Amino acid sequence: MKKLLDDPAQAVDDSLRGFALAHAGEVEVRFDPTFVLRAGGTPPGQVAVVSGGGSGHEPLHAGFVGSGMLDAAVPGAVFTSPTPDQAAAALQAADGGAGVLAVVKNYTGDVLNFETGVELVQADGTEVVSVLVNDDVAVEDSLYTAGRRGVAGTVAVEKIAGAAAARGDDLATVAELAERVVAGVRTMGVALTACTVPHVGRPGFDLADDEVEIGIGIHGEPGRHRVSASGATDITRRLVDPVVEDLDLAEGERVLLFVNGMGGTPLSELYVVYGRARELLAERGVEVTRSLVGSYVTSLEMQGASITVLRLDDELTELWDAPVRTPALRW
Amino acid sequence: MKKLLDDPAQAVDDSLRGFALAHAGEVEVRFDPTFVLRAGGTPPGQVAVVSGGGSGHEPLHAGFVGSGMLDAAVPGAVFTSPTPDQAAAALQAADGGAGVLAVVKNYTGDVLNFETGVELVQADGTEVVSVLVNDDVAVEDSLYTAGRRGVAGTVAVEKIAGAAAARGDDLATVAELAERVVAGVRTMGVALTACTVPHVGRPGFDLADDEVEIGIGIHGEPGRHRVSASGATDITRRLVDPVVEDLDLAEGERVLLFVNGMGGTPLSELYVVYGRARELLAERGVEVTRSLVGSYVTSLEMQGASITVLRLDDELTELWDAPVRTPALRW
Amino acid sequence: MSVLDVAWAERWMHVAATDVRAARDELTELDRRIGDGDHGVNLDRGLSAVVGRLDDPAQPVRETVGQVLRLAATTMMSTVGGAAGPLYGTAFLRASKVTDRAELGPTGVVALVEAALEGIVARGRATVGEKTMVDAWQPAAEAAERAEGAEHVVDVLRAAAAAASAGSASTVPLVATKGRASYLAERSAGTEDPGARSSAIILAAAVAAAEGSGG
Amino acid sequence: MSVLDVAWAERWMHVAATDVRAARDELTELDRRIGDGDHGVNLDRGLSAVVGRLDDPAQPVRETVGQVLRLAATTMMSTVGGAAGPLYGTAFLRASKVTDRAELGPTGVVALVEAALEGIVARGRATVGEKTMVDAWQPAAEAAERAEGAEHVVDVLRAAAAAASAGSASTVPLVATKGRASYLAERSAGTEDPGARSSAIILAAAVAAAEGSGG
Ligand SMILES: Nc1ncnc2c1ncn2[C@@H]1O[C@H](COP(=O)(O)OP(=O)(O)O)[C@@H](O)[C@H]1O
Ligand SMILES: Nc1ncnc2c1ncn2[C@@H]1O[C@H](COP(=O)(O)OP(=O)(O)O)[C@@H](O)[C@H]1O
Ligand SMILES: [Mg+2]
Ligand SMILES: [Mg+2]
Ligand SMILES: [Mg+2]
Ligand SMILES: [Mg+2]
Repeated sequence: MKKLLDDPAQAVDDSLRGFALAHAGEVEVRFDPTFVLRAGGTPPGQVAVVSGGGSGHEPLHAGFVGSGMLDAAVPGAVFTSPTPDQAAAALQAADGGAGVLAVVKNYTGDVLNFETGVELVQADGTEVVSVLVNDDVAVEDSLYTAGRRGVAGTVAVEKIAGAAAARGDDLATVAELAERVVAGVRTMGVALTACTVPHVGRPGFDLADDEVEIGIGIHGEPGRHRVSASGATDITRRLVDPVVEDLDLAEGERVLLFVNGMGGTPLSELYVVYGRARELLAERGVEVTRSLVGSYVTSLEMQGASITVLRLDDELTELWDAPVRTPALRW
Repeated sequence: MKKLLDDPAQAVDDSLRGFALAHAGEVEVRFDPTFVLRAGGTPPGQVAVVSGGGSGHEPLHAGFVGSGMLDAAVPGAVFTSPTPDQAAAALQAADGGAGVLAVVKNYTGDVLNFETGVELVQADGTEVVSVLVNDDVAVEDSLYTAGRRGVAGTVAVEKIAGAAAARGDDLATVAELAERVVAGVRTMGVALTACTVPHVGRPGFDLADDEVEIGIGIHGEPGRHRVSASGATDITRRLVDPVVEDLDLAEGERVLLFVNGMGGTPLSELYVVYGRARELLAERGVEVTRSLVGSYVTSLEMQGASITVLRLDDELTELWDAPVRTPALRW
Repeated sequence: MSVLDVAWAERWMHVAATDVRAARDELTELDRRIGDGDHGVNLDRGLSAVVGRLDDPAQPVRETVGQVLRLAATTMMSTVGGAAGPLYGTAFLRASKVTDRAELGPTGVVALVEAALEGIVARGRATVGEKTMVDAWQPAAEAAERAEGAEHVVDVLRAAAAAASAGSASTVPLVATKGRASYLAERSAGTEDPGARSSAIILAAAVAAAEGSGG
Repeated sequence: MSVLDVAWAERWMHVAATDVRAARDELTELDRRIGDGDHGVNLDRGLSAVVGRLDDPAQPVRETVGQVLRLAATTMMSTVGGAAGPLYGTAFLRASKVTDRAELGPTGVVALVEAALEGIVARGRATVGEKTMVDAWQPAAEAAERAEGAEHVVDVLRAAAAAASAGSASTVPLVATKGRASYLAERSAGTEDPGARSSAIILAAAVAAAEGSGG
């Protein structure tokens, strides 16, 4: 394992310290417990949007703290949900008096820790509504799993909730919009290689040179099945088809198409996948009216990508287009 | 080799087609010969800034086409300089009547092909001034090499030249500012792994599990020496020291600090390196007043990073801060 | 000796920390196979922190078993993270509430294990057979109840620990339906559940801590 | 036969394309060691394009050797890329200017090789010993001059090709001071220069094309 790190146990803090220095105008990093706050805090009277989860998915979530998106982010150890006291501290610090929306990816760890953190601050009188993101169609939503995971679709939830908060919506409205995004967003991912958690020191799974893992999560955990490595056209179809089918997209619908890199895949390949996905959506008469291509929800240095489709309406489009100024996303 | 590509020979075009669709509002991609043009072209009467080089360094250069930076970019095959006819077509298409600045990275291939391309359009009456970027301190600038290479510092040259052009400077002034950036910018890089050119199918060099390559270029070519893999603190020092010494930075000087990822290194590690570099610069009394952290000049999926330092004055700072709206850089 | 005291509880945490450290790579490997590979590291970090606080002279002296377990609960809650953090945290918090005494006899030990199980179930909403730590704690609680009449309190612990170990082993063929391993569906079969395994290790540590005291 | 005709020139390009295709991996490996690994692929792409145009019935029929070489020059210029693209492009362009005849005798062949060398030097400003294609072309030009009085024109080509091959081999121990290999400094020694090697292959193809015609 070669990484640009010193002590693996300190890697998250070391990285956050550099992050704070590089983006001093936008964010503030607090320690003991660790969380990232928007510089200057949430504007008074504005609903705060807070998220968090294990580290190793950068820029998610800390990179989306700033104006028009997240007011605070709670980073755990690498691929490990943050603890309830971290969540509680961030929720409390972010509250601008209008309540807090907690955006939680649907992993048992994230759910349990946030749940506990929310109980703590609610006891202190902070109003919190939680929304669970569960966009990963790789997990069949049945009695037999912990439910679909929250993956790249989280970016859309955070962007749109943040925009709603910024335009002055109240907590119930922000939460309702976040739920609308959750209802309309689906993702499917593929891994070409595994990634190595610093303190583990070896890859999270073993993948042969001629295999790819379809339905990969974002925590170095194995996916649902392996297929022999094929070209971008074939792989893209294996990602787009289940997403479109799960969303039950009809001809003429408008969507956001988001091709996300897992960290180690070159941008040029993401654009190849994006181009193929556009063709597949066009074949079904689905209109791509908004796009995002880049490595926004990563699994350390894993090679791979995911495809996210969000059903758009006028309001969601307007909120997606609203100004955002964060370290990782700005327009 | 596993990549999200179809036919390697078509990969650059496939990627550009996806890129064009994803950023239809900002860029336009032309084929036969291939180049990328700012949507709507250069505003009439404004100096055009054009750059190019081998592909595989995305988002460089095409990702920087838009307002406030490049007016056109010329992508070659992967790690292969584009041809003179491509360069000529881009220079001609970008010319808004006020002449063109060609930003050329100092590689024999880029220099010879652009030189030939410039000869072609000058014969047709287009005014072109070329600036050679040669910021890589890994190459000793002596009689015994092709001269220092142009690497990540190119981003600063393109940003500042583009801002000068956007505020209405004439060609001589834009070129003078670009030369000022070239004179004040230095870079040093490290690779942890090699990368694989699609049509070659195997890594560009062989690096043991406990070695890193210091002074790496951005074309999968080996660097100047290998050292055993160590922590971020040690490696950062090996990058910062030669840069600072070559620039002869004095106490109290202000700089832009740019930590660039080679493609396969997680953002979190880049922030660790950034934090270490800040400490080293602070020790020397150098003040970091502007920062950039991210994978902007890559070598496909190579793991590694480079550190770029640019000496700033008030004018360069103002031009760095000027608005930019491109697929890869915007503020 | 038929009671377990505060010193035992503190020894328990020390032995648990040592044993989890020793089993760290094994737990990592189990979690790497059917999860995300962090269970060993997370638990090691958490139990080291517990020991650190127990050894910290600035911390108030513990006068009941419950005080030891409450310190363990809050420390694990704020240092373990992941799914196991709140699960173990809640388990020890519940256990601390039924053990606020200087000494525990057999009935007290049964109550401790039952409360821990209830905490895990309350938080995680899993039942036996879902390939989680419940598969270790539920047989442990049942075995403890059956052994409640034992002469030596350590026999209650021994029964619980043995059942936890067997329960953990029984997770090998199971297909997970809760937690991260559930994403693997059929592929989760064939590997022991890391949380069940660490539960068995922690209960075995309770026995060792009692034996060390001649209890 | 003591002249080379247009058919020879076209055959030359065909044989060169075939031989470079066959040597593609060898050139890739040389360039991978001291450059960026693209020389084989670039040249293969360029010469395939040349052959594609020569075989294209829509292209005007070539009536002089120079017309064949001009087509090769412009095609390579717009399809090879990298350092080798403009170098080979300029070489063939210069060579085309001195061969605008239907047939070449020994003097014409000498002029062709000399002009190619001049083109490479004009573009790349390298001299012998810098570990570039000049190390193949300069000895080739010198050997061609020496052989100018030969009875058979193919002997002039043979002399040039043999000298290019020896010249390319002579680059092995050299430390590069031009081109991408120069960044490696001392580490560039020990590997044959890929551009010199491809130059030797292309000149050998000229011989084979002439022999094929009995020339
Ligand atoms: N709902 C649940 N109820 C009980 N135990 C659970 C539940 N979900 C997960 N676990 C336990 O947690 C263990 C994994 O813990 P850990 O690796 O720390 O968390 P994470 O899955 O967040 O990485 C599993 O092996 C399992 O025993
Ligand atoms: N200045 C120069 N003069 C002559 N030949 C050169 C010069 N620079 C490079 N070359 C030749 O070009 C070859 C490399 O070509 P190629 O791999 O296509 O270009 P690049 O270095 O751009 O990848 C070298 O092996 C060398 O023979
Ligand atoms: Mg985890
Ligand atoms: Mg090249
Ligand atoms: Mg785990
Ligand atoms: Mg090359």
